[in-house]
Amino acid sequence: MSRPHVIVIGAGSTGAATAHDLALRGLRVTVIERGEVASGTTGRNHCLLHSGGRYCITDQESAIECIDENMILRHIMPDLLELNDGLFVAITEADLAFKERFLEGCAACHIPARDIPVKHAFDMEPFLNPHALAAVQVPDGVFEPFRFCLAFLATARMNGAVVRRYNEVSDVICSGKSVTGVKVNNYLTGKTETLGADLVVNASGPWAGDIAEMAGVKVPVQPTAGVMVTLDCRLCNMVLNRLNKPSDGDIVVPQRATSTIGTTSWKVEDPDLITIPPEHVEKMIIQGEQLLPVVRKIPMRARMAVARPLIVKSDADARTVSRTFECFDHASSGVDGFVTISGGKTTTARVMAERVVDMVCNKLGIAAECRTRDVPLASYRLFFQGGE
Amino acid sequence: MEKPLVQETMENPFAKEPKASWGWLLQVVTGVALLALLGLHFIANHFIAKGGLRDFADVVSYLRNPIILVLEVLFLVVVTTHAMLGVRAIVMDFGLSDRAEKRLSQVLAVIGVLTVGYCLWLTWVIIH
Amino acid sequence: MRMLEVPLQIFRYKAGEQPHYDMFTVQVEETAHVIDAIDKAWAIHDHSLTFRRACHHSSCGSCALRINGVEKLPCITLITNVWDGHSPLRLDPLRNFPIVSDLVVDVSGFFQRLLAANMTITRDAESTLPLTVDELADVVPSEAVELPDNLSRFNRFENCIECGICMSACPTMATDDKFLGPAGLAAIYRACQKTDDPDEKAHLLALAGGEHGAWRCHSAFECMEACPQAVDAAGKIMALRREITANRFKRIRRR
Amino acid sequence: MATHEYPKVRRAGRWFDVRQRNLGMWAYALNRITGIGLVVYLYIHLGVLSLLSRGPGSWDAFISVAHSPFFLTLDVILLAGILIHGLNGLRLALTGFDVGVRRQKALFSALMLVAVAALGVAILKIFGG
Repeated sequence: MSRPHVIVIGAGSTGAATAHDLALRGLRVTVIERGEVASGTTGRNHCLLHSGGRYCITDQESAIECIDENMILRHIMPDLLELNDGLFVAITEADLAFKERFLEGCAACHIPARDIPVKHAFDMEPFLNPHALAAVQVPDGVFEPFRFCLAFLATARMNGAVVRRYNEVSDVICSGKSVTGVKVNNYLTGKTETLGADLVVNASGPWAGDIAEMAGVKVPVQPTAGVMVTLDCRLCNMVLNRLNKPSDGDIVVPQRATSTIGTTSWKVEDPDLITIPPEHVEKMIIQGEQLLPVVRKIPMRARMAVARPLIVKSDADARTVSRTFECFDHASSGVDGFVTISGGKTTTARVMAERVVDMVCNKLGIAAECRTRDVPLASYRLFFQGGE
Repeated sequence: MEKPLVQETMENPFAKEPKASWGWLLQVVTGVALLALLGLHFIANHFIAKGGLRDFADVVSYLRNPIILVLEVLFLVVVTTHAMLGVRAIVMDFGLSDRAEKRLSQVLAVIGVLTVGYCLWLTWVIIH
Repeated sequence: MRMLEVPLQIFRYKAGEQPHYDMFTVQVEETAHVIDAIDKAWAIHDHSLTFRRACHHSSCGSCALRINGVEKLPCITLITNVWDGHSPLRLDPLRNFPIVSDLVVDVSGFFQRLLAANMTITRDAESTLPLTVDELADVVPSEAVELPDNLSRFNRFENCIECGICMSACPTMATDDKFLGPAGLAAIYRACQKTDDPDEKAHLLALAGGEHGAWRCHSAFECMEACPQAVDAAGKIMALRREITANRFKRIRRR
Repeated sequence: MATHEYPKVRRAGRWFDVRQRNLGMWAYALNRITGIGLVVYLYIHLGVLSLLSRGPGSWDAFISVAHSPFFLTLDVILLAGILIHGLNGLRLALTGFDVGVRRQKALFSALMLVAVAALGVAILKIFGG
């Protein structure tokens, strides 16, 4: 019997990691992406390699996933990370009161956290708000979302996967109650093509609902937009977080010679048509000033907004819904050969892939262990070699 | 089974060590030499051949001066080298095949030698 | 917020067809960047319009193209900075790259050069801040603080985001497919600086010392002008020449 | 995948395309044009010198023609080419060894001012006296 063929829709972090895992387990893989790699949610990213500190009080399941994956990524893509740790900084008395809970939360999620003398923090971060009252150091980092995905996809291609960029899925083909392939518009040639598959993985992030609808099923994904502002100057060596519960504009992520402040959160209907509300940009500056008072004086380099795929569990507020992910086997809704993976974060893409590929292998009756924890990724630059 | 498209060991023409090139350095050296020689040429024209080289007789007597002769021959060799290297640089900018590049160098070398040879013959004819 | 009605004149090409321009008119906010306008044209008018983008904040380097003929990153280029307010904003793919489709170019050759240089994108630096506190004092005089000497070591990504703008701006790249190009040579120079292994260094210098290496540059310095990241490829090429020459004479003397 | 790219000969036009470009590109294009021009001149010059081998008559006849305003104008163009190519060559040599890279534009402007001044003096000499 020839190896089963799996189509992955979407080349964001989830799709890329899934393609890598599938290829590593010996399956035939085709990735369909309507634009450039990481041109959706993954691309417009904070670039924060989470230590889990952000979620250690509100969402410990996510926090544990983060710290585990953080350590694995350091091993499989060491060249693609700025590893300078992060600081959670208390500015107000309320922040300071939060510190004990934060340290306990970190301990509960086995996140290495160090309460450092605030003077030491000023030494490392000369632009930090001089009124800062406390600082806790955690193993945050910075990654590069585009290259993150390219590295997974380059490795997948080396293991035989095919990546079709600029191909948009126009329909999901069903035969009886089973999905048997997809119809795509190939924008490189202007032609429509039909691709057969034994199974289709829907990894299209905030667009997951649209793809699922083509197969006649529903997924509870709520596209939730956020605004980020990038300043034309690097103002901190480490990632700076506000020592408190996650809120709007409470983080500054440095990368190369820039600093990115994020983020806000509001529900959107169409993830393709998001306009940046000017008041959100202003809010980022106001909040950013809390951590780094010079923020307002630095010219803006870019501002961006993108929808994240949050999984709706109840009618909870967008900020408090879980940042963790979920796999949906649509066989339970009567459609076989079709699974959706959504939610999560770029930091946790690998474990998301592991979980969905476990499900895929289970459905296809393949016994293959996940090896993505240990296999270092190929150079992202190889992605572009060897033709389309 | 289809073959993987991407391989780590893939042939990369840029990863092979090419032959060391001295062309640019020689171009700069001859260029600077030309600036100096051109200066000397002007001075010589002005002070040795007073009033300039007006007629044939002037040219003959000018070239019979041994210092001038050495200067002019040097000027000739350097200017030809610089010109050939310049032409080569421009053609090389087309990124030819290795074989064509080798052939180009050979052809230009022959043209250069012929040019210098012709001029030396001409000088000999004039002086005698 | 004031809205702008921007006419875009976008280069179109599909395999086997004649290249041409298409016109799109899009409505964007006054504060929008060029990438937002392209995004709108794609989302509202034509999903078959292919273009590259990922990060929208000049870190991925994928969206590079030519705006009215000049290489830019549309994600950090404000429309109001490049648009005269009435004539169409012309968008072309990068020069000196084979065009795959519309604004998408084939970057495989570019990345082949970077693979040869084998420069990692992370590096060590004393402090990763681009400004010292003293320099920032010019921007914000009242808030000058003293920079401590005991800064720990931090790492950061290389400035080069591998966008290909320098290759598009370089006139020599226009015809010489064998040229290592500004980004390739700059990467070799950085890799040289980062390695402690003399054999690796000799190999890198040899890679750049051929006909189509550092010597192919004819000092137009367009790479330096166009680079959105202040990589200074031209400066690195010149430094590389000095290094190669010094290394050669050192070897000759040793013989 | 079929990609689109113009043939190399057509792309060579980009060597001289200074639209929207900076001063360094002017230097690049000018250096190339004057370089090609000077090589052409070199061979024309050698061709003319061959007259010398035919004895004084033909040479002196040529010299009298060479003093016509038309030929003197050609001389001025030649001198301009030499000055631009030579002085820009100085810039190439300096920046090529990592000297003054950051001031290459100022360097070019200064050297071209020298070229213009020298050309002015030469024109006065050639046509004035």
